[in-house]
Amino acid sequence: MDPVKPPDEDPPPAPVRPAFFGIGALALAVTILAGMFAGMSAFTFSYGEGISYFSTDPAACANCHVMQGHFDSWVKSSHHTVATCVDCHLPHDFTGKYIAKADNGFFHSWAFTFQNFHEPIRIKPRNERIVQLNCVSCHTDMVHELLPATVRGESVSCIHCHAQVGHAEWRRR
Amino acid sequence: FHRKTEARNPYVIFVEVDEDTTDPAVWGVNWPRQYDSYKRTVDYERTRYGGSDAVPIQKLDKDTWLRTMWAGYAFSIDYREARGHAYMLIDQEETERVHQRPQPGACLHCHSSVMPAYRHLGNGDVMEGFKKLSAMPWAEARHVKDDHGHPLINHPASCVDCHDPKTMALRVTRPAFKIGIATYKAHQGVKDYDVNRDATRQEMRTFACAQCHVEYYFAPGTKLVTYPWAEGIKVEEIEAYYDRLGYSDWTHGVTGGGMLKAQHPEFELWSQGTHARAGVSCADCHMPYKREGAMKVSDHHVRSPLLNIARSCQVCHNVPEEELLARAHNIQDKTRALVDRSSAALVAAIESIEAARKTGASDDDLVAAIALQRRAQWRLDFVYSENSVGFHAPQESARILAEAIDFARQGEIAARTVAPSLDRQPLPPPDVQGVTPAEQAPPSPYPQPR
Amino acid sequence: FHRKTEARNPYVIFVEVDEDTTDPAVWGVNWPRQYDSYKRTVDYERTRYGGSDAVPIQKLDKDTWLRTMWAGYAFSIDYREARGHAYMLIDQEETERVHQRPQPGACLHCHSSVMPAYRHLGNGDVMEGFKKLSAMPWAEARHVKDDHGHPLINHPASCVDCHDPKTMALRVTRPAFKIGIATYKAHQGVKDYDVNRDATRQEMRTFACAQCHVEYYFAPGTKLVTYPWAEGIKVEEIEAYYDRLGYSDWTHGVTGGGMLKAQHPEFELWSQGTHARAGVSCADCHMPYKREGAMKVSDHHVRSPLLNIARSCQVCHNVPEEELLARAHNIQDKTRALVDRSSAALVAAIESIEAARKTGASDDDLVAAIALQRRAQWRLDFVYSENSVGFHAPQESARILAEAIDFARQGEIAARTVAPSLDRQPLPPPDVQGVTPAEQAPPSPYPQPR
Ligand code: HEC
Ligand code: HEC
Ligand code: HEC
Ligand code: HEC
Ligand code: HEC
Ligand code: HEC
Ligand code: HEC
Ligand code: HEC
Ligand code: HEC
Ligand code: HEC
Ligand code: HEC
Ligand code: HEC
Ligand code: HEC
Ligand code: HEC
Ligand SMILES: [Ca+2]
Ligand SMILES: [Ca+2]
Repeated sequence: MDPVKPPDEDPPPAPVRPAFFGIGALALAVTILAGMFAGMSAFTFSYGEGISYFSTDPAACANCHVMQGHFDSWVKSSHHTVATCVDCHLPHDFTGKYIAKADNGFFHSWAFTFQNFHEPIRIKPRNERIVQLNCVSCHTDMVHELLPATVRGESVSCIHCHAQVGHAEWRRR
Repeated sequence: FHRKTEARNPYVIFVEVDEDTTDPAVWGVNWPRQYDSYKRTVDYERTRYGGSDAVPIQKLDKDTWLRTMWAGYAFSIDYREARGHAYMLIDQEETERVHQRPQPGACLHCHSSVMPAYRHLGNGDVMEGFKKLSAMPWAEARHVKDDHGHPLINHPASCVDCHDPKTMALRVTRPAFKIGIATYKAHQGVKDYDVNRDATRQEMRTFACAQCHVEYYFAPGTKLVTYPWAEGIKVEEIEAYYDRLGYSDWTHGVTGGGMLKAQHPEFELWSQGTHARAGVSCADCHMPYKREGAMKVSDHHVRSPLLNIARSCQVCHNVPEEELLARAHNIQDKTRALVDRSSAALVAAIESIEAARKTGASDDDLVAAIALQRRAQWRLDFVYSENSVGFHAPQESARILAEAIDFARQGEIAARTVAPSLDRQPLPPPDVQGVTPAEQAPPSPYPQPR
Repeated sequence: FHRKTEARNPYVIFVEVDEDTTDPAVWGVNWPRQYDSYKRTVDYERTRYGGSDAVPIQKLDKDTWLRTMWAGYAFSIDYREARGHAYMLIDQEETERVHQRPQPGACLHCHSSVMPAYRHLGNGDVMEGFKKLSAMPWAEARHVKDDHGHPLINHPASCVDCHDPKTMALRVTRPAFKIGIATYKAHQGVKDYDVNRDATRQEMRTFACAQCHVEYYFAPGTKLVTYPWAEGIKVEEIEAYYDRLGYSDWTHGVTGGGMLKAQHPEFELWSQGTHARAGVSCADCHMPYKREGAMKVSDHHVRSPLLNIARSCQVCHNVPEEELLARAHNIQDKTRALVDRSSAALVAAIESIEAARKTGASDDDLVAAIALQRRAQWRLDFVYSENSVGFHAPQESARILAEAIDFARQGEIAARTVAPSLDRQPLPPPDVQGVTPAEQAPPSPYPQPR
């Protein structure tokens, strides 16, 4: 085992590829949304009040019982008065937000319907990057000096140390 | 959609700094917060096993068996507790190891802001200069001057040794580390590793320290500072490397065996622990962030994390400070008890070899016993000279000491087998070879420790 | 905060269960989920060092030095890998230790749903019945009957042994544990400790297992199952307790020394580890919650957590499964290497004592050597007989083995000092005292392991 492996085997945040990624994801999202409302996951999406994906109310996320623990731990966290689920888990810019909502809304409904997801739930690398960017976006002033000097430079991972800010007594990494 | 990779705006630069700016005060104009904490490495405060004192404790008096373990070697003259970075240059100047034994310029690699000297001697080529300075006698190297007669070595490790003056990014400057880590990576199958190009930012938060906090030896002849990692960085891998070279640091003053000296293998031991596996870096614990106004900065007051548990440990471990301290002490107490056990075993082995010799055993008869002494001594030294008293890798430290005990006791048995009539008797004070007896040595620069 | 089991998982009672309902199938009607997983303890699947096989491996064949370590004791006849709870009664019935040696009813304390038998024999008084059954010969105890001639011992540990049939709350039933833990608490200054009254729910999630997964001995004469915790539960505290009593489990078949046998000290070793400090209980790892629909139930398929890393470990450690497995293996590999090293040292000590005796050394001459054998054997046995291969407390396991090595090698030296002309020679196969030689033993109930 490499003793000095990075804590995360993920590549650093990719350099921005706005046009390609944006269109690709949008197209995907449209297809997904279409399939979703037409297909079998429509049941779950409405049962789980999938529409809650377009809400900022944290209780909406907890419509799914698998999200209950995450909700409970958020309630006990330092951030429950200052940040809701979407503040951390969805991109802060407008389009990004709705694409991610469609993306995650689809996958959560899918996973919930078929109950074939890995438990305990582990945040996916792409969603972890969203969280990281959201920490930085609220706390830029505080962490200004820690930010990379160049656009390509890596950030230190905030949750390497602050794993519990959003979910108290949460798992360590 | 847009995922902005945030980058910080350039700092406000009041004075220019460049590769030759070794004076931290100049950098301090631009980065006063970091500089202020950096200066505090002059402070002292003890912990149960670490931290530091106003006057560095003489370890040879605290652990008298060290004189037997290192008999015949410079370390048996003077070996003290380390203290803050501010003292690294002066402490090297003042040690009896430098006063009483000839030392090479190689020593300066880790005790000073040495890069301008390397560049100067190598006419711009760091490797060249590194070779030249390493081979010089210490006193000459310490006072090497530029073309205008200005001394080139003036400061302990300073900003420029860890930071790129253009971007402030972390970097590695020490040639021995660059070569060492590339050799180690090559051993793992990674070709052509360039640490400043290939390491992640989190890795750099360890490598910046591993430039110096590692085991080393001076290559025979050239005196080039070398990190013995060509076969790996575990204790037995380093030993295998030395064995293959046929290398010894010194000839033991009592038994005449060729021995290995371990020095501060913090990086190597850390690498075998759970924290390393979890990606926790040296800087995470030894340079925790601290809040200064609306800003947070890395605490450049590098020191024992046990003096700052709230910031060093509690961000990750959501438990009370006393409990974290108790966990650390629990680990250290156990390690220390095993160090005591190992040293008793090693001293018994050395005494037995000496006694066997007195009953007429020849060098040939004692080959096996002495080989076992070497194994035991290397392992005990590795844990003892590592400065966390086992904390950086608790199970690994205990494992290494268990092996030390086994080899030492087997050495004792081997000596007794050669000289069967041997009874265990107290050995007369070791007849230390090649080291000035204490009473003839010049007074130490420090007052006698309590 | 306090979550009520009942509140979380409301259940409907279809059949009444009471203190005499030892048949888990009856409980299973009310709690089918728990019962389904409980039944799965018949399954087998190996891990690198644990888990279980269709046919329990004969450890004496895998680690042949065990026969020397335990020479003269029942464990040198038959000692196998443990397996799931479903087998606990049958495995006790089938072991050669019971077939070839007389054993008391005390054995049933941890291998069966025994409480009704205790109550019956004691006319309602558990302590009385516990005393009576413990002292009976095993075969008689195993088949003790109620007034209607129905056998009272019919099942392995079952629901009623851990749960209060009225409330389903966790509880401790085993008298030896109740007394043992109260004695230990008294030693710590806590008077009059009643585990079912005073323990927290989180503690109960450990104590339910510590009823059985602990070191024990049978009090001489009465055969009462006793947990030796009056001076603490660390390895040297238990040893001190036995030393003070002058207790030995058996007389060593080769050296004639009085030795101690350690059995499954999971609770004791766990208590010295970081997980215990952090309040992580046995059930957290060995009975993790699993989600069934909207319900969370404790997985009653008690087994190696390495077969279920996602639920057993990832709930706390947010790292990939492979990495967690690697961390566990890393700990176990190191422990195992030290076990090998310790056993070599112990065998050498035993051989040397035997050889010294052959050169004419008397019992008196060998007192020191044999005392050291006892210390070494106890420590090696403690780690070896503990079933996590060091995982429950990595540093502590290594520390204990380091001591085992030191004592064993010192024992060897002591024997050689007595018989100075001793050379190390391979010992003839130990002349095992009081144990039927293997070739005369009846065939084992299991096919020969590979
Ligand atoms: C202040 C930021 C923040 C808020 C607010 C927040 N989270 Fe999280 N969440 C995180 C972080 C950080 C992680 C990753 C934790 C880790 O990997 O250790 C995470 C992880 C998760 C995960 C994946 C589980 C895991 O451990 O990887 C889920 C599911 C989740 N959050 C749901 C929610 C829900 C539902 C809410 C609102 C009730 C919420 N989060 C509010 C920061 C937040
Ligand atoms: C339809 C039920 C449902 C709802 C509503 C729901 N989730 Fe989830 N969520 C799931 C399931 C199922 C998973 C596991 C998916 C997997 O691991 O593949 C999950 C996983 C996650 C993860 C971690 C996995 C990842 O892909 O990174 C996050 C973060 C998360 N949810 C946040 C939220 C937030 C924020 C909301 C509300 C805005 C929300 N969830 C609402 C069912 C739901
Ligand atoms: C929606 C904005 C927002 C987001 C997103 C956010 N924070 Fe915060 N955070 C705040 C505010 C507001 C406070 C409290 C204000 C203060 O005291 O400075 C705070 C407080 C904190 C604190 C101090 C309190 C504590 O828990 O120790 C830390 C550390 C912190 N945030 C880290 C993070 C990290 C790490 C993330 C990403 C996982 C994050 N924040 C995401 C707004 C945010
Ligand atoms: C998880 C936290 C942690 C990490 C990571 C860590 N250390 Fe330490 N270190 C400690 C603790 C705790 C001590 C014991 C301090 C004491 O005894 O006062 C220590 C001791 C030391 C000491 C001796 C300090 C003294 O006061 O005597 C040095 C030098 C050191 N570490 C260097 C390093 C280096 C170099 C690295 C990286 C290779 C590293 N440490 C990684 C926590 C850590
Ligand atoms: C250029 C070499 C060099 C670098 C780079 C370096 N150190 Fe040191 N360090 C030393 C020397 C030399 C000393 C001993 C100073 C003395 O005792 O005079 C020392 C002392 C220390 C001490 C105090 C030891 C004690 O016993 O009190 C700690 C803690 C420490 N270093 C940690 C670190 C950490 C963490 C890093 C990286 C952030 C680091 N060092 C980088 C050379 C270095
Ligand atoms: C590979 C880097 C490195 C080299 C080369 C090196 N040192 Fe050090 N030295 C350190 C570090 C790190 C410490 C602090 C940790 C410790 O004391 O173990 C230290 C501590 C010291 C100390 C204070 C503690 C003590 O040992 O009494 C002295 C004096 C010292 N070194 C002298 C020397 C001399 C003389 C040489 C050359 C023979 C030398 N050093 C070469 C890294 C180095
Ligand atoms: C290596 C550990 C580490 C990492 C990585 C880290 N922090 Fe921190 N952070 C700390 C520590 C320690 C403090 C406490 C400083 C203090 O109390 O003086 C802190 C403090 C903070 C605070 C202020 C808390 C307060 O008291 O108001 C915020 C906000 C914060 N961090 C956000 C972040 C963000 C955002 C990131 C990622 C860019 C990050 N941190 C990365 C260790 C870390
Ligand atoms: C022994 C190595 C070392 C020395 C010497 C050193 N630094 Fe640092 N410095 C670090 C590390 C490690 C970090 C954290 C960098 C990261 O996480 O990317 C850091 C971070 C910084 C940062 C970025 C903001 C922050 O606080 O994290 C600044 C600015 C800085 N140092 C200035 C200085 C100045 C000025 C000096 C000299 C007075 C100096 N450093 C000396 C190791 C060092
Ligand atoms: C950046 C995060 C981080 C910091 C800082 C940190 N730890 Fe840890 N620590 C961990 C992780 C991760 C583990 C591995 C176990 C786990 O996954 O929880 C761990 C494990 C441990 C363990 C058990 C493993 C072992 O090696 O014995 C102890 C004890 C411990 N830490 C104490 C400390 C102390 C004391 C400090 C401060 C000097 C500290 N830690 C600083 C993250 C951290
Ligand atoms: C932090 C997790 C954890 C805790 C807490 C824990 N264990 Fe374990 N246990 C393990 C692991 C991992 C193993 C090794 C399994 C293997 O080798 O397959 C193990 C092994 C065992 C084994 C042998 C299993 C086998 O398959 O051979 C037994 C019996 C056991 N533990 C009982 C206990 C008891 C009793 C307690 C409480 C006193 C306890 N454990 C606490 C993780 C834990
Ligand atoms: C009534 C006594 C008793 C209780 C209570 C008990 N055990 Fe056991 N356990 C045993 C016995 C006896 C065996 C061996 C069965 C066999 O091999 O036939 C065993 C076997 C095991 C094994 C399998 C070992 C292997 O090598 O495969 C594990 C794991 C285990 N127990 C863990 C636990 C845990 C965790 C608890 C508490 C939740 C617990 N036990 C409660 C007596 C008990
Ligand atoms: C204090 C509780 C306790 C007592 C009393 C006890 N056992 Fe066990 N026994 C266990 C546990 C727990 C295990 C599983 C762990 C292990 O194998 O180490 C076990 C495992 C076994 C096994 C399977 C593994 C092996 O050793 O071959 C046999 C057979 C066995 N016991 C027989 C006996 C006999 C015979 C007695 C009486 C002399 C007895 N037990 C007394 C708790 C106990
Ligand atoms: C070796 C001990 C042991 C045995 C035997 C046992 N259990 Fe449990 N059981 C536990 C533990 C530990 C818990 C967790 C309790 C807690 O956290 O309070 C538990 C919890 C439960 C719960 C509460 C819900 C849950 O799943 O956490 C029920 C219901 C239950 N067990 C039923 C049974 C039934 C039915 C049987 C027999 C088929 C049985 N148990 C046998 C140890 C045991
Ligand atoms: C209920 C929570 C919990 C569970 C379940 C758990 N751990 Fe831990 N683990 C911890 C805590 C807490 C620590 C102590 C360090 C810290 O504070 O992070 C720790 C420390 C460790 C360490 C370092 C300390 C040591 O003893 O070496 C390892 C390795 C580890 N865990 C592996 C595992 C594995 C493998 C499993 C599953 C078999 C597991 N853990 C299950 C909470 C848990
Ligand atoms: Ca060396
Ligand atoms: Ca016993």
